[in-house]
Amino acid sequence: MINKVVSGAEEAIKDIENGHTLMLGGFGLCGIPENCIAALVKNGVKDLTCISNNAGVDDFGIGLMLQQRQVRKMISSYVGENAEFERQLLSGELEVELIPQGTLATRCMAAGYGMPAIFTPAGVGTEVAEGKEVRNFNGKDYLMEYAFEADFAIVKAWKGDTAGNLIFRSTSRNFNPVMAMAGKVTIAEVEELVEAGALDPDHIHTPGVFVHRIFQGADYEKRIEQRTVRTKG
Amino acid sequence: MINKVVSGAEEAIKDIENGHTLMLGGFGLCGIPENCIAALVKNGVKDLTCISNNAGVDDFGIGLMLQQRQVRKMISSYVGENAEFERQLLSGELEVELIPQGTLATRCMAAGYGMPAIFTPAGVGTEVAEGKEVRNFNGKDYLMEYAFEADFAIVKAWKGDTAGNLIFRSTSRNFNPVMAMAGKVTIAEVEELVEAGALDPDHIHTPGVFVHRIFQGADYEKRIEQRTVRTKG
Amino acid sequence: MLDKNGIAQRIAKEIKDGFYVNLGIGIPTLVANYIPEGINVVLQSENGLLGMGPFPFEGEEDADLINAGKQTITTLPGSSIFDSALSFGMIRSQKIDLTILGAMEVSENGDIANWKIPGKMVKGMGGAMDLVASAKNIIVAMQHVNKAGESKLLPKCTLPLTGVNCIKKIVTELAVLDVLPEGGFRLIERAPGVSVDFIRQSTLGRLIAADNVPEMKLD
Amino acid sequence: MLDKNGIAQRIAKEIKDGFYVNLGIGIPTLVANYIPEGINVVLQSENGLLGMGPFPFEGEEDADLINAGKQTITTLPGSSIFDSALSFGMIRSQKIDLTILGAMEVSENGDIANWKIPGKMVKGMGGAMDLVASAKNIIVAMQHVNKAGESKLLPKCTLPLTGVNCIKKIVTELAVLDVLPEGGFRLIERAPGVSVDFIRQSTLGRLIAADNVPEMKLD
Repeated sequence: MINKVVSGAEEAIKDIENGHTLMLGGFGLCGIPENCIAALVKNGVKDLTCISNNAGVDDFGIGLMLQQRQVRKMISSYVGENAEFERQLLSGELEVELIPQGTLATRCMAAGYGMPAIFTPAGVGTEVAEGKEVRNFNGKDYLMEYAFEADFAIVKAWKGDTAGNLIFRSTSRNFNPVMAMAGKVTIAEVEELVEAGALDPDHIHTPGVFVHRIFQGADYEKRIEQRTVRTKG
Repeated sequence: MINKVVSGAEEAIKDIENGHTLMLGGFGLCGIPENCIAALVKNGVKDLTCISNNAGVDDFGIGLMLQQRQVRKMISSYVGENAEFERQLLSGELEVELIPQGTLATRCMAAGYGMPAIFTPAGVGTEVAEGKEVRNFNGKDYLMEYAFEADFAIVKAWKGDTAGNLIFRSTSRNFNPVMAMAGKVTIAEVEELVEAGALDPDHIHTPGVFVHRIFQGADYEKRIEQRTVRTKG
Repeated sequence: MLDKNGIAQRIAKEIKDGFYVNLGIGIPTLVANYIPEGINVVLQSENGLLGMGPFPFEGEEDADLINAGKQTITTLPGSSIFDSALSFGMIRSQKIDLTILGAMEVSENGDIANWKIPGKMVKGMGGAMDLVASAKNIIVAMQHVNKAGESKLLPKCTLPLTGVNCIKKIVTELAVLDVLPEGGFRLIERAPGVSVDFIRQSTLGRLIAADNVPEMKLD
Repeated sequence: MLDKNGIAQRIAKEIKDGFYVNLGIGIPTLVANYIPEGINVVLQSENGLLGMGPFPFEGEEDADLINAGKQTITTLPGSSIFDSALSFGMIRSQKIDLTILGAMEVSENGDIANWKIPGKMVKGMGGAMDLVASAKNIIVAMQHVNKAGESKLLPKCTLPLTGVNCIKKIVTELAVLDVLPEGGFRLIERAPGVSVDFIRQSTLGRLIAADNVPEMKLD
């Protein structure tokens, strides 16, 4: 079996350079690669284009990279509540491209499936369609959207093995599997790294062939963005 | 939870009519819906178009339906060793459309993902490309291939629950999950049917929303087409 | 006139046994509280979950288990988890029977605007464009008029569109309306105590009303 | 002159540490027996498996675990199972480093024919068209001449094509040849005891050979 293990986040991200395009898994703050984000903040790489469904909050997730002004452009479906993001956007320091959530997910998937473009009805007749090819199939209009590629895809899984196979836990799966397939180099951080053979092959969500580097992360905060509860009784 | 359970194969297939298009899961004889095939043979429905990677062998799998001359057209990637198939094909009783295996799988997937067409390089410059739109992306030619739809998709899973969720075992997964997503009506037969809640949501390969009818099959033969072994020592 | 819960309650009556339903943020989320007894419904959350349950009890929150509004939630027996691409795949392939979402404006030909106000910070469309473009059945939950008293049911939307020609039914604090295939809002029901005239005054788009429009029953 | 195992053995030398490899039916399957010690390689089976192991011991066959040739097999530690769409997805996105497959004919511009003989019962292309259209690196394992003694390395294929412009390397019982980007077969190595002249006589397509073509070493 091919061994994909690296020592940690610093080694995993060490060849990410200024100007690179990164995909970062997660939905809101759920399932984000906390260790790699911390290493990127420490390492200080700049002018990044980040493809991520959201942009974190002011003091967590991609928000930490925004604070350090490491991001030149965000490609997201929803940039949420983030004062520093708003400030940089309004001042022109940050560029943002908003695209529908399903289009974002499917464009990542398309790269992993070797499909150069896909058709989706999302955005037909709206400003999202501007400059895009519209094509009618069976009486319905679709936009042609291109596959997303990234220099690096950075994902977070629950368990992984030394061969790079990944298993996600609950809705922290979200964008992680499709981004894992779309990176020229894919980095996976996992809560628990096990030996090849310890995971049931039928349970694996992302086959190791898509993952180039894997390490066991530490100190996951797993911050909750909207803590919503009901009372007993 | 929405209950998808039917009494058995006969009930599951009872509204399949002459002339319908069926998708049948399986690769070779591995992971084929044995119970539904038996019920179709018994029920005698005719003039079927069958989308299935293979056509079974003379006395098992789709071969049993061919023996009864229930199939008008096969859409497959490889029709294997099947004397009756060959006889019907040469006599003109049976029509066959051969398409690349990846194209077959991806056209099923496209239907499940609501994508009317996909692009694949498979078949460019060959007779498979005849009459198809060729499109160049980044210097490489691709064929545009349309999503497959079927009146009924019939799949076989290892475990399933009353809500229609499916888990496949080992390489018997093959075409089953993508076909399960592509049927106007999807029928799943499973080796073990459990209550909703008994399966780990993270382990489910096919979410129940795609499955319309489910039942626990009986007497699986699981015939092996190429028994290949090594000797100990 | 209905409050938010009343709108949610009225919409809940549109949900049928065996439906897979996607509920947007805001009033649509409240609909879950009014799903009739004895009706089996599965809620989808487009980040990647079918079978969404209620909020967790305090202390039982799981950071890995959230809905599309980023709220901590639970799963019900029979639930399944999948990635976001498959989630929007099932939306595009119309496996979801009903989508309920909010709107800033709806036009008489079924266009909807709900994601962007020029001059204001734009947060993004999230999954709304995918949902409205793909859903076979969409109900909009919205206020009939904005805070300035201006109608939000218009001949033509003034805000940037989320989707075109896709809305079929609207429930507001004043009325239930169908959007006709040929264009126009057909008044189906009046909220308790609200007159057809009042609804007409509150509707800038073309309103089609029969002589006897029934008052809605929330029972 | 090499036998089938010799061809497989020579091809195995092209496999590098860390490669994901797809082996076709026939001679390519034999390559697995010659993968050098100490080299970590993962075999893909396009029905939906990475990490294919050897055939099972007698009595340990599992009907649910087969390869693309429908043979009973085993899995190695670190293997993964997936559906056929994802399997061809990773083939199309070039995650598989090397594809080895057989051929009936190869042309000097890298076209390959290996699925159909007019007038004979056609069984289908299986996954071959996907593999040749997508693979970044394909090695063809084939006999240099057919049973009638006619060359299978041609200026132009006569049989229906499987793929165009895709073959970069060929290993036969006589030689190792590269297909040049500008067209033509460049002779890289001779099989033990086989002369350049003999190879030239057996090659109908344009053969480019240096003065000193080394004899291959199988060690």
